[in-house]
Amino acid sequence: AQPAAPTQPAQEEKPFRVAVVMPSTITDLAFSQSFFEALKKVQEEEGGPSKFEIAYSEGMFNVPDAAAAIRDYAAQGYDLVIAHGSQYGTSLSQIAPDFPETAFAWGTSLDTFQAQGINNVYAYQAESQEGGYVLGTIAALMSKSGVLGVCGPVNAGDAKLFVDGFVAGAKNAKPDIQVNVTFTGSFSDVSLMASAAETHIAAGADMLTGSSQSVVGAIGVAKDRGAYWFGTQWEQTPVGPETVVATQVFDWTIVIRDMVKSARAGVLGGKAYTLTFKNGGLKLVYNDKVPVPDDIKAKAQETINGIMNGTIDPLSGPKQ
Amino acid sequence: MSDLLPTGHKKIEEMRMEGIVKRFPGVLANDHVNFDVKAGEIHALLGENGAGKSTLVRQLYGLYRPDEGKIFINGEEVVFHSPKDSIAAGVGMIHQHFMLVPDLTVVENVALGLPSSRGVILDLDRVRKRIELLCQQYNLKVDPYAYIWQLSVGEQQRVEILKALYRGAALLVLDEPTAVLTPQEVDDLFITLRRMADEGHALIFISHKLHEVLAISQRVTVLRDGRVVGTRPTAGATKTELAQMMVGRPVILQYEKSPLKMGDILLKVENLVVRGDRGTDALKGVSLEVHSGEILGLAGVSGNGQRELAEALAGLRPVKSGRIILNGVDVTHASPSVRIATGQSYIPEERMKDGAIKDFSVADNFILEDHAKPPFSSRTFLNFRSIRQVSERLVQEFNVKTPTIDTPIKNLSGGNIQKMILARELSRKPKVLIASQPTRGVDIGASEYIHQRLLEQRQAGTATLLISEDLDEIRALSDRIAVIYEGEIVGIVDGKTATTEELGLMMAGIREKPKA
Amino acid sequence: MAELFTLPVLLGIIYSGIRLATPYLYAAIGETFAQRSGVLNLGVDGIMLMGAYTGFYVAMKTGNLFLGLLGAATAGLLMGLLMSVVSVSLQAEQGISGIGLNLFGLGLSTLLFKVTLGGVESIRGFQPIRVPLLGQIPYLGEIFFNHNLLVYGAFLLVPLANYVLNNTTFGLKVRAVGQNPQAADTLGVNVTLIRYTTVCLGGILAGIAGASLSLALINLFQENMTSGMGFIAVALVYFGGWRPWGVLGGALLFSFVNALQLWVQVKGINIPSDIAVMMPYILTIIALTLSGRRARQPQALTKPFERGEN
Amino acid sequence: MPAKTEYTRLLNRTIEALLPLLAVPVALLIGAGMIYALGVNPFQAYGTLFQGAFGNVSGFTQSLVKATPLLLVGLGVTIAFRGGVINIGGEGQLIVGALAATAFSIGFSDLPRIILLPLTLLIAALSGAVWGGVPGVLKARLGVNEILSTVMMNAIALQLSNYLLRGPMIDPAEIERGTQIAQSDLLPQAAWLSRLMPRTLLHGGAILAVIMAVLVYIFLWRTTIGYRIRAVGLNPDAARYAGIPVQFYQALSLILGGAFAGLAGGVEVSGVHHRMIEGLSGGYGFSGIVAALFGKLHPLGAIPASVLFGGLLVGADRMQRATQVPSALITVILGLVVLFVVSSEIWARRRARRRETRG
Ligand SMILES: Nc1ncnc2c1ncn2[C@@H]1O[C@H](COP(=O)(O)OP(=O)(O)OP(=O)(O)O)[C@@H](O)[C@H]1O
Ligand SMILES: Nc1ncnc2c1ncn2[C@@H]1O[C@H](COP(=O)(O)OP(=O)(O)OP(=O)(O)O)[C@@H](O)[C@H]1O
Ligand SMILES: [Mg+2]
Ligand SMILES: [Mg+2]
Repeated sequence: AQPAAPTQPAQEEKPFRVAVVMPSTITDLAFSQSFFEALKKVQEEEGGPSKFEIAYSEGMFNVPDAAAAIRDYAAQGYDLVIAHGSQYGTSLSQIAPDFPETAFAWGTSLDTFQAQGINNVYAYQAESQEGGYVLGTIAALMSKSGVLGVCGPVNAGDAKLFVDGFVAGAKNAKPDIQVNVTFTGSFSDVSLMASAAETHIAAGADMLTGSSQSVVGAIGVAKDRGAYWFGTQWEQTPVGPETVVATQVFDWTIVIRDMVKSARAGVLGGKAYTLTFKNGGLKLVYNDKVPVPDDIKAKAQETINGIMNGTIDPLSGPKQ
Repeated sequence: MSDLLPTGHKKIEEMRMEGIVKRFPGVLANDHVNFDVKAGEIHALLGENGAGKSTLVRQLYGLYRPDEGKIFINGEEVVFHSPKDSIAAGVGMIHQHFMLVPDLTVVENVALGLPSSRGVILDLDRVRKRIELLCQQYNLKVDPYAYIWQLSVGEQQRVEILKALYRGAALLVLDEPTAVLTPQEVDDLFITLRRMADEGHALIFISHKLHEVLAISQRVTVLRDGRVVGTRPTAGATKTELAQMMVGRPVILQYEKSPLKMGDILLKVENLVVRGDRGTDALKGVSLEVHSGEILGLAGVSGNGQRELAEALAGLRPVKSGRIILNGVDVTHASPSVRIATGQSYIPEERMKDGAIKDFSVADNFILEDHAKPPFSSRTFLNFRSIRQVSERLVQEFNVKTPTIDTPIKNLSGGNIQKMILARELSRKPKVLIASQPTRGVDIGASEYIHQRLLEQRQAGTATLLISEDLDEIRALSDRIAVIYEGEIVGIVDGKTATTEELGLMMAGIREKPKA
Repeated sequence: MAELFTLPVLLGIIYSGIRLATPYLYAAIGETFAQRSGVLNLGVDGIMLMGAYTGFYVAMKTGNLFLGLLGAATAGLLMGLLMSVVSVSLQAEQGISGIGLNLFGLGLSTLLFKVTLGGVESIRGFQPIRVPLLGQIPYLGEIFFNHNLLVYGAFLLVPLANYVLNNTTFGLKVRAVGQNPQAADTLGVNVTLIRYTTVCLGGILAGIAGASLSLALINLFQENMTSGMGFIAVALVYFGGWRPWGVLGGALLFSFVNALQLWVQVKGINIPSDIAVMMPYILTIIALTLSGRRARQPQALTKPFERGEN
Repeated sequence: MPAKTEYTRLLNRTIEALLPLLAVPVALLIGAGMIYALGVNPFQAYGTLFQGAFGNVSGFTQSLVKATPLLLVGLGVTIAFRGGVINIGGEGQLIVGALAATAFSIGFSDLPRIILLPLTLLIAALSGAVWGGVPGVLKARLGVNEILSTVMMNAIALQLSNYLLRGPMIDPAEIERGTQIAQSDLLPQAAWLSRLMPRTLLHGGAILAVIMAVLVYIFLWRTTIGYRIRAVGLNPDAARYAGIPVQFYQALSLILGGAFAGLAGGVEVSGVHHRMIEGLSGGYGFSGIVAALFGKLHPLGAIPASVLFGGLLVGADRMQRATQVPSALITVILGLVVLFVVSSEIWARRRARRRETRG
């Protein structure tokens, strides 16, 4: 390993070096992939690997290993070390003070540890409930059976926000809609997620959604059984080209761009970012292959607008 | 005379082993052994534990490859890579330890490994028919559909013989076939063996019991330390002479017994009812009393409840009803440790299974029961100094042949393991000793030694229950002899006056004649 | 609670229970053969993953599901062969070699997935086939006779395995080798060959179990998509007392309870989802305590065989 | 003279213990082929592996940090194996131990350090013992196979942890902030194990683990209870005959096995994370089995074995970071290492047998 690079004011010819540690893989069609793709996009903008270097460690579901990786990247003089998983927070709060010259980032959370006197950590989070609310609206309007199924991984964090938003959106669009919610207790149990989807379909659901990398199992089932799917985090269309109706896609580029800019300017942390429809971090992407009636699309856009101008609270509904 | 056996297979006119050398790490198990057997002949093989008998015949069965030497069958050299080859050449073997699968039926055990008439699908009915035919031809009795675990030892052995006959064994090796049999079963076996010989089979018979060798064989070869001491016709040979050839020194075959000094009743069994493995009552109300200074022999055909009695006494098998009073204490439902603490010692029938831990050293095995007592420990911590001291002393005192006391006992011979167990049990100065088949499979020298020690213990006032299927042993040692049959005591007779005939009748279930 | 005891829910539970039991059945029946011959193969999960990946990849590239199945079986066979070499020939501690095999299978399937496919894609897997006549029976037809080929295969495997174990020469050898390999050896049975065969057969079936996920139940491959199903399959063998019918009972019980807990959640019954997810495991333990000492395990299970030892 | 035989015995044993480790390079060689196929220079890759594991202070301390729970779990596995039971439940026992340690120390945060810290670790061990005790008692009383029940107990512990960390035990700050991250509050400082070296995670648990290994050695080979556990493990029939209550000692070995895994969980929260988090175990329950085996199921052998195995894990992660090969490759190589090491045991065993028969 190289010795920690003495941090001079950023020199032009030196590449900016980013390292990211992720719990799942960069091909998970969800949480990790969304972030990695954004990094690559920024890399392109910055002029390729020679100008903007990316290192990553994927599949770090073991927190101590992730902590080691974070520490290691910092020691190797990476300019920005990103801990892309809420479970890494504690480790990060212990590592960051040891490397005051390095910028760190923690997702998804809004805590930059400034309260603990730490100034070199950014935090970022997606307001998943926003897209959840919109997708819930669309699903409720499209549903013929009047039953929706939500395949949750664990009832916490990003998944919880999304699920709560989805339920709220559906209920507001159609008060008599029935939304069944299940959790598998795991982010990675593809098979159990598939069974959950089966159960939802057997219980009458014709529109399904869910979060985490394990939903691919559910999409496979939905596709097989002719149900529709609403995705979140990353485009899941390849798994169900005629099944996925629409997806809330996370676009982290705005966050990454600003962190890079800020780090270059010597502000190594203390900022908390969110992805919202308003700042363009959240995008609603339709799948062309699945026709969505125009009136529903219009209603969706209206909902997005409402969320953006604050008249709709994605966790409860329109404000009076 | 035809060259076919009644089974329809070809005879082996002559089998010859020439210059067989087999080395194991550090041991020359067979040292240029020459050995032969002819059709219609029973050739006995004698020798102490570890003399190399099993090793020799295992090479004949393809289990080991000889380092040097050749094997000829009908004058042609044969090379056996595995039992498959030797079975194909007409060799069969009854192993020292039975090679049966307990959870399979007799038919399945026989059919195992044979091609089926129906291709890949078993045809057990056909196998059963042939088994029944063989049973008739060779005077064997066995239920083809019984599971092996349901069978007595004698029946299991018949299955072993059936297996060999079924495969057309023209030459049958029997490695200590009688070690586990009762006199009646031995008689039955001998009838079968003689019939086989008459019909043209060649037989190799290994035993530690000289009278058996004298009774059954035409020739006898004695091995010592892997070498042939001599081969001679059985006719004209005597026990004393053979024993001396084996051991290399004169051996006592009759014991001097001190006069009986019978004391208090130390072990009292009242109306004991115990369930056996097969779910039925193996003991149906057994009552016995053993006095201090007395050896009570328990004779019987194997499988009549001896094992269950021994296990119930040791606390290894629950008692359904009745009582066991040990040294005045009711231990009917007590754990083994309570009985041990009350002064009972037990020499188990299956020494490797119950009596010893084969991966433990000799020293560790010595403290199996008393490790939590002084001097071996201060209850919590083991005291290695005294463990070593006591072990060294016992090894010396009981003549256990072992390189060191740290040697794992799996490297000891059966006789020496038995001596180790004896040393452990007797050194505890037991009030009551249950000795179950104490010399089974043990050679003459070691048997003699064990018998002497049991008599010394009697002298010292121990109440001994000697459970044995070896009538000679029972008669030589016991003061009184109880005979067990189907879980009941048929009678108790005086050890000095009992005759083999009388005991034999009782063992067959015929009650003693009411004495005048 | 009452909402659970309606006809549609019960039918739904049975239907998904049957589907869910499929991968467990293949894997556990295969493992039954291995264990009956005395080999504990704890690496089933890793083999399933290799089967799932290979089956998916082949089916995807060739467009032929049956070739995919064949590929899965082949991958399983190779993994079984590796396990045989390690645990039969080299006499390695079986529990540990199983853990090694799991790591190997997990890693290799993920690596190959990354290198060859890159990302998750799905295919059209085996479709349900309604059995003529039987499939028309009201209710029953739907839940029992409207499944894909691999589901039928798994259930037909049970009586077949039972027959092979109990009525063929091979089955007899397997049982003997698992109980007393020395005895089998002295009768000329090739203990090593039998164990290789059963472990490889177990591997093939575990491979197919994996394919039943990637080609029939879920129709895609994702890394570690079995998430420990192989361990449950091994557990089911113990549960079933080393008998195919018992394994079937165990697999159905586990799957039904799993289906039930999902229904509990779907029906919004107020139990924390984490506790609901626990249910199948707790129930399996309870069922085990009730069935306790019923069956005796193969005497030679986990014990390597070497000639001349007794 | 006895000194000399003692010495040669030790030498022989050491050789036999090290023999299987020769298999590691063979496994790495195959891994090298794969690394090469992925377009990375294997020499450089392995260079970083060893450098990363043992080549500098930060790497080496990380290896030790990793070795600590491996050693503790491995000790539990060793005791269980010696008692003739197989404990695959380390994962669940560790989680439960960590949960209990967290709940206890937060609940009794007023206690002084000298009482709180030891008590926290003791509670961890006790609750691990309970988690191991359930399969133990089920085996002893009802003959339930422990491989099976420990696997089930792992799944239950995981869900229990999910439930507690999202509900009753969640850090109140997480609710306040609305982030809802599944983790507990911080342990009171008095319940933290001291850090041994600044800027590293090396903590007092490492020393504790080594002390435990020595204690387990003494326990197994010098005490009467240890003797019984070994007797029961080697031959339950003979042990029963000798008056040792076999089922009690089988249950006890699982209970003790659970206690050590539970302690590992306590040490992880108290030494590394200072709170209970999701994914705390990350497979230590299984890796601990491998470490125990590397150590030849001997408590003292487990010390170097876990350092080595821990180093391998740390170094392999480093190598992944340095070369950016997919992490799955690391899993493949680890799998191969385990397979090769267990396979090569046979040579050591044969050598030992040859030596023993020679007397
Ligand atoms: N598999 C083996 N490995 C190493 N040494 C062996 C092996 N089998 C036998 N031996 C050695 O060979 C010698 C002969 O043993 P063998 O079993 O032939 O004796 P035996 O005459 O059959 O004794 P017994 O009367 O006790 O049955 C013994 O000293 C033993 O140590
Ligand atoms: N695998 C082996 N390794 C080393 N020595 C062995 C082995 N197998 C047998 N022996 C040795 O061979 C000799 C005879 O073994 P055998 O199995 O014939 O037992 P035995 O002494 O006849 O006892 P028993 O007949 O009561 O079982 C013993 O000295 C034993 O130590
Ligand atoms: Mg012998
Ligand atoms: Mg013998």
